[in-house]
Amino acid sequence: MSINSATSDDDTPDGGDESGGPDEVEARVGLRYTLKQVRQDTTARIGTYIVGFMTFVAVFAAFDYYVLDYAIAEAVLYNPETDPQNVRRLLPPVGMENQFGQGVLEHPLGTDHRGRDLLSRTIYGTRIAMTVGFLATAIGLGGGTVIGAVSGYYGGWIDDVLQRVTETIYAIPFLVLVIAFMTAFGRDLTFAMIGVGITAIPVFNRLIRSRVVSIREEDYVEAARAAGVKDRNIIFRHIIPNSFAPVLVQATLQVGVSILIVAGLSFLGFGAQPPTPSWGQMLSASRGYMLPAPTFSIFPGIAILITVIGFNILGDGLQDALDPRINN
Amino acid sequence: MSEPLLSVRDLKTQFFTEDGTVRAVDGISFDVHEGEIVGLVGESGAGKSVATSSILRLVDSPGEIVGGEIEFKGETIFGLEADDDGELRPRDEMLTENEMRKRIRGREIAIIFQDPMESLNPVFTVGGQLREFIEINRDLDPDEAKEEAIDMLREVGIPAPESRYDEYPHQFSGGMRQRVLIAMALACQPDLIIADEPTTALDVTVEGEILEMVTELQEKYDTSFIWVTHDMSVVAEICDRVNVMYLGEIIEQAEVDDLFYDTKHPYTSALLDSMPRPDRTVDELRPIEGVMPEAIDPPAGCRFHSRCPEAREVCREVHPEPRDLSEEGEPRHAAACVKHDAFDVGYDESPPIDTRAGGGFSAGLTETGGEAE
Amino acid sequence: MRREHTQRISRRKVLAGGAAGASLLLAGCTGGGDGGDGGDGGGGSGGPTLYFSQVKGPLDMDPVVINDVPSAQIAGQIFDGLYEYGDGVGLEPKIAAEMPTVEREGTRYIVPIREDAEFQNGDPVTAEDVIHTIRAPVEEQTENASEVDMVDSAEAIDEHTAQFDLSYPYGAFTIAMVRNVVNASVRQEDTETYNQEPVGSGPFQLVEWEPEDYATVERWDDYWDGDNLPEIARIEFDPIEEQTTRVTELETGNVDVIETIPPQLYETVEGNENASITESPGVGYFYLAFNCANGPTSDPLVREAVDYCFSMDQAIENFVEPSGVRQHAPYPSSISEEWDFPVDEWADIQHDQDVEEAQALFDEAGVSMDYDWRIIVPPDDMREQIGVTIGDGLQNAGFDNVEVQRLDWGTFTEAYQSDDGPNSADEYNMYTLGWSGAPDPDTFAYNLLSQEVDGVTNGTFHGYDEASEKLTQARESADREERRRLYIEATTTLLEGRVHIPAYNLNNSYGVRSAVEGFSSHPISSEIQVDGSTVTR
Amino acid sequence: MSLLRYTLRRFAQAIPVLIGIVTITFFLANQIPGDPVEIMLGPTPAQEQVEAIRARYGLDRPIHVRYFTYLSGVATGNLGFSIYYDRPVLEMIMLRLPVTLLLMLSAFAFAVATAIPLGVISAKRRNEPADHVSRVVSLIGVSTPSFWIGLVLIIVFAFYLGWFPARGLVLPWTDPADVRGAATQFEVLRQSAHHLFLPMIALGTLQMAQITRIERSSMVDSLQGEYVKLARAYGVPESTIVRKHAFQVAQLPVITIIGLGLSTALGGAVLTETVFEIQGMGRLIITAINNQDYELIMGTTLVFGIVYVVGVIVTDITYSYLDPRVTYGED
Repeated sequence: MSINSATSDDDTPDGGDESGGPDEVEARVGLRYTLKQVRQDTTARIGTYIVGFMTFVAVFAAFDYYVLDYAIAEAVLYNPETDPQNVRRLLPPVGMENQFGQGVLEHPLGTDHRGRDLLSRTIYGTRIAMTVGFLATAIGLGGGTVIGAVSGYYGGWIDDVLQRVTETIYAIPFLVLVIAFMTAFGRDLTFAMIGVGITAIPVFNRLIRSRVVSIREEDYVEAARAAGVKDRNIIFRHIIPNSFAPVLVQATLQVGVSILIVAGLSFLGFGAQPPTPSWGQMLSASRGYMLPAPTFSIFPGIAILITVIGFNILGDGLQDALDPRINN
Repeated sequence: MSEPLLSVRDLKTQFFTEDGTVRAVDGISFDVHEGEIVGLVGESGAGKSVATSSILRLVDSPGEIVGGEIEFKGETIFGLEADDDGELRPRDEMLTENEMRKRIRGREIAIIFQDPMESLNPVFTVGGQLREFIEINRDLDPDEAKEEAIDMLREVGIPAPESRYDEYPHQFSGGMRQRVLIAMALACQPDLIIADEPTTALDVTVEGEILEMVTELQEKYDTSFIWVTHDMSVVAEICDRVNVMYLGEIIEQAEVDDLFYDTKHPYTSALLDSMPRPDRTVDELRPIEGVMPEAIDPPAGCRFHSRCPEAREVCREVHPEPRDLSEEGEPRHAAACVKHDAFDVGYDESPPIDTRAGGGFSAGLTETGGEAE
Repeated sequence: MRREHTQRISRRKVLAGGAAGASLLLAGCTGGGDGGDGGDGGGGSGGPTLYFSQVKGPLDMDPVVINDVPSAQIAGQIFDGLYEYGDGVGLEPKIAAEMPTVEREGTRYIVPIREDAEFQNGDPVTAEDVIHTIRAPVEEQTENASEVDMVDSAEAIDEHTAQFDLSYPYGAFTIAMVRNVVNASVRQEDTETYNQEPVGSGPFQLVEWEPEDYATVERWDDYWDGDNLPEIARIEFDPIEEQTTRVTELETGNVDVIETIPPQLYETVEGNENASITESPGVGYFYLAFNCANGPTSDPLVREAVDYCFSMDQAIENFVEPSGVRQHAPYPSSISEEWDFPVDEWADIQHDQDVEEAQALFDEAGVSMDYDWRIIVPPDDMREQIGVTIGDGLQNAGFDNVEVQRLDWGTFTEAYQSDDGPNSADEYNMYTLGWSGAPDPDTFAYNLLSQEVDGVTNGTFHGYDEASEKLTQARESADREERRRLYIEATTTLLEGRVHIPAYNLNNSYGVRSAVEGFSSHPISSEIQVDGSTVTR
Repeated sequence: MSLLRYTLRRFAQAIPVLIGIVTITFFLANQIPGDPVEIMLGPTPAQEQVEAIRARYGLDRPIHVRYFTYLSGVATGNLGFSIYYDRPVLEMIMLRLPVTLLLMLSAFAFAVATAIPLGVISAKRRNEPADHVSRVVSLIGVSTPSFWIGLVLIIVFAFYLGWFPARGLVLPWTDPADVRGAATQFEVLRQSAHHLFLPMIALGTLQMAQITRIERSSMVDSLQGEYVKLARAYGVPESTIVRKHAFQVAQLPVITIIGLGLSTALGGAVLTETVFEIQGMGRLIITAINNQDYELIMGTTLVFGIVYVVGVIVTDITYSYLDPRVTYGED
């Protein structure tokens, strides 16, 4: 089943690959070219800053978690997983007041229902969001690339079979699919990640396949084939690098989408388990406290918002930068 | 000679982009008289289409007409004057945007675009689109407009126009669509039709048919045409007078026969050499060397010097304006090349430049690149 | 034996979060002492409507299969019980004419039945109906079977006398007879329809309902017990799962009564001038249980170390009060007081937080600091918080890998539902859970701590054979003094062995609009007694 | 080929996908740990009862036999029996599906109604303040988790301002007698809209943002189209150009994105129903999963798939209706 029989080939969000001959494609595949374009594009730059900042926070949190066992967190902030010594539950952000007390400077964003510092939990939530976002995208990208490339390159029954399977996966609303998948295999974060990754496979598959189909007929691929270059080499040395730009754009956007889905899953109780500080789970826990301590529900949401905005802006910027059609 | 229908004087249209100002049309002047077909010739990017858009004041942002005058039947389509502070502002008699829309566009000056495949709206019927334009520009009610539309479709040679009236553009071939566009232009009964490379996208036989049809209809309706093209053979076939454009400027202006048989500008010669001509046999066609420089930063001196086989050092320095080089009593034949004595800037003494080496512009656009490394 | 439990052992694990420690006390609700000669007939229309917000929607209407509080709350309006609770936990006959006569050393119960009782379809309530009510759960193997499976045989002595012979003298059998009486002939004709369109003998008739959603009942003006006809003409039950929403709906006056006020919202409700809180300590028990069969917690030293890791007192104060109270015994204080259990002694068994002591004990027991602890908790905020507190304690004691997993009821109970105990310690080291029983120690001790219910309702799989044996003896004895001794001995052993660490008991709390008069909470969570209530708008 | 035949053909083409969905859900459900019989009967059932149940549900037969049994059941409209609800799966789904469809439809209606003007204005005033506002709004819209929007809406509009109910849904076709405070069908409708408002926004915002983005870029493209230039050159008023000439062409990608958005929105419905306590398909599948009600899990997943597939077909047909270039021929 195609999404639209009339437009099935260009309904990917970018689709900015029709313009320009192969020489332009060549010019637009390189990392250096990308970086240069990104530097020149304001939105892409802002996106890069946000994503870079979030990545930095995530790396910091991961380092502190894996290597130092929250040593930095405990020295500078509060351990995001355990209670601080003095439990002050549901404090509002500094400067505000609620029935549980007055916000204090040590907890700039206030505390949660266990008296844990919301700032440090939000910061450490970045680690999970980013990890999950990147890995899920990597799974989708890897799976989609292989399936799309093989499918597009060989065509025929291989193409038919693979495309029917991915279409079927695509036909089940992905949150439902991931929930069913996690029920079957496991409800922790790892399976959330794998599940979200699997739902992203059709997206990349479609992208890669349509490019492979168009590039397959290009002279230089024909030439390579005539020269006896192996199919696998043609696919991985020639075709896939030529799809760099749209895939990069899609992957960037997909990271944001994955973060959103995983947050939703955690909110429903599929994913990170307490006391792990994940944004979705924090929001889920905050539901019972919306009345006395509404700010508890606000900050994790804002963190998600900013991170995903970062990836979306970067994706948009990359698309503008790498797609000459839109340039004025 | 009678008062021209359209008079363009020193028209300048520029595009203000992030990379700088693109001087797409840089001071061109020409006239169109009643009943004549005036050619506007040049390579892609010479500014022909911008010039025609300027005439209708339809230059898209970030483009803007920055100077010059356009007069049509005594009305000022465009004209600036300096106010007390020396700032340029539109003259009072310049038509407002609303007047342009209501009185000029379609009604007085119609246009036929280059790409028949894209110019028709894919989601409306051909007849509907034609009828809408007729309704707007001829104040007919829908039924009359429809009748007129069907007549016009028949006129431009579309078989069974009654049934094809309700078909969609994608059901028409390219040539048929171009006929529809021509029908649109003619149906509005304008005094001037601007045909912007209307046959470029068509194959040669269709092109021939269309040109023939246009010639006939032009005689029948006595409409004036500005015929924009890069194809000298088309020019030879239908034009009365020709303006050759290069990089935003008109570099030669002559009656069609004069242009072909008494070519005065090396660029025109190069254009002629690059196309097959029924009147001459040449051993081989010679494409013009190099590509046209970008209008954003045109070369100093003569803009063609970087590709001109006859270029000399002086061409780098002197920027020639077109001058009438015709003999007394003959029709005007202007060219902007310093090799003519009329310019008298020391061309003959000046040492030649090697344009092949100095061309310096990548020719890669048309080549097939290899894979990325 | 009655099996009223918070954690649902079988297919419907519907326990709502928060305070409503679910119970299966399927008692009717009328017959309360005071008030309410109420209605003067007139087709259910004469009188006010009460809007009642449950924490979860009902699933069934057939008392034989009902196994969740919301359903029981509604069924209680439609049906009359054989015996019912009064204002407190004392029992009163309803369909029964008087309390049962016990013969043959506590193994034969003879129940006289009122002659004027009538079902809503006009059928008289007979001994056959009563016997079917008691026997059907076992005959049909419903989840409630174990509550009445001590009945060996039943006989209708006459139209209005039922006789039950038990396999052993079961001390709490009268409580087991707190069951809503079903119409045997109608029900047996089509049991599935009966669950949708029940025929009861209670003061209200079911008008319409959707599973897990709303239910509307209307007063049956021809109620056979006309003296106790409620003034309220109609009750609309609507589930609101989200605590905050429930409280907001009360504040805005969209509902008259809400069930279960969570601790953090007490102040909000109390601060509302149009509403107040009514609450009673429930007949419940919430606890931390250890996997005594596998993993490090099979060692009593480790269990004691865990006890040292955290402060249960602190946790209860933070996360349970004022919705509930600290409880040191596996019995609610009402039972402890009635039976004069040595609660203070039991309280002393538990340790205060002492991380160093904990570390020393872990060390002695040889638990690796890399051990992956796994604490499973049900989908309920309070119990999750207790679990997380223990997790924090373990982390403070130096363990890095502690996972607290909030599971849904199905997954949760499955973790220990197998005949030979948890397959390994991977399933869980500890879990937090609750139990809501009936006013007899057996309903707690046997169900939670006997080895006979290993893998059914007891997930500890402890090895205290003697203590377990004593619980069985106590269950099968009619001698109250002996039972008391057995319970004290067994409980002390098991608490010292830290099979459980008792945690808290909840109040059954209701937020009530001031427009509602005469509504009060009941210790049994499925009891909603409206016969003395009215609404003035 | 007529539109009808085209429609039929599209449905026929969807059959393999539906079989695929059944297959995937069947094997996923079979993968779920735990013994359904045990869940049904409790941990210590009598042996004969276990066997009876196994036989009744066919669990004693090998997996491929069960698969084909289930498949043929689905083909005849038998989705099995929900253990948790004690009712046929289909009955539960029929009870809940209208709720979810109503929610989805209103969310899309909201999304389209706000996104199209926003996108058009944005494209028309490209790089002007209105465009920036609309782009920022849509950027935030695509970046915000729908359930969080729901929570924030509840906190602000239900708890603090008290303007809208925080939960539940009233179906507009409910009998007024069953709706509190409604005497006429119109009042039921009003209550329905009142209840629907917040969830509609929570669920619709993402779609709104996505459609706005597409609408904008599509309109920008369309406004640069040759046919727009042509219309301008023939003196067609600018407002007509925007409303008619450019607009109609620009809607084609929008329809595609609506089709694609269905999948996100169906997932979002699960979250929205959770946040607003709406008893729809989303809650049903979560309940089914939490209670390991296998046939209900399979049934709801399948119906989610069907809704999506039907939605896509409807958008395809709409597309082909609006775009005369799409022929109904084979391929």
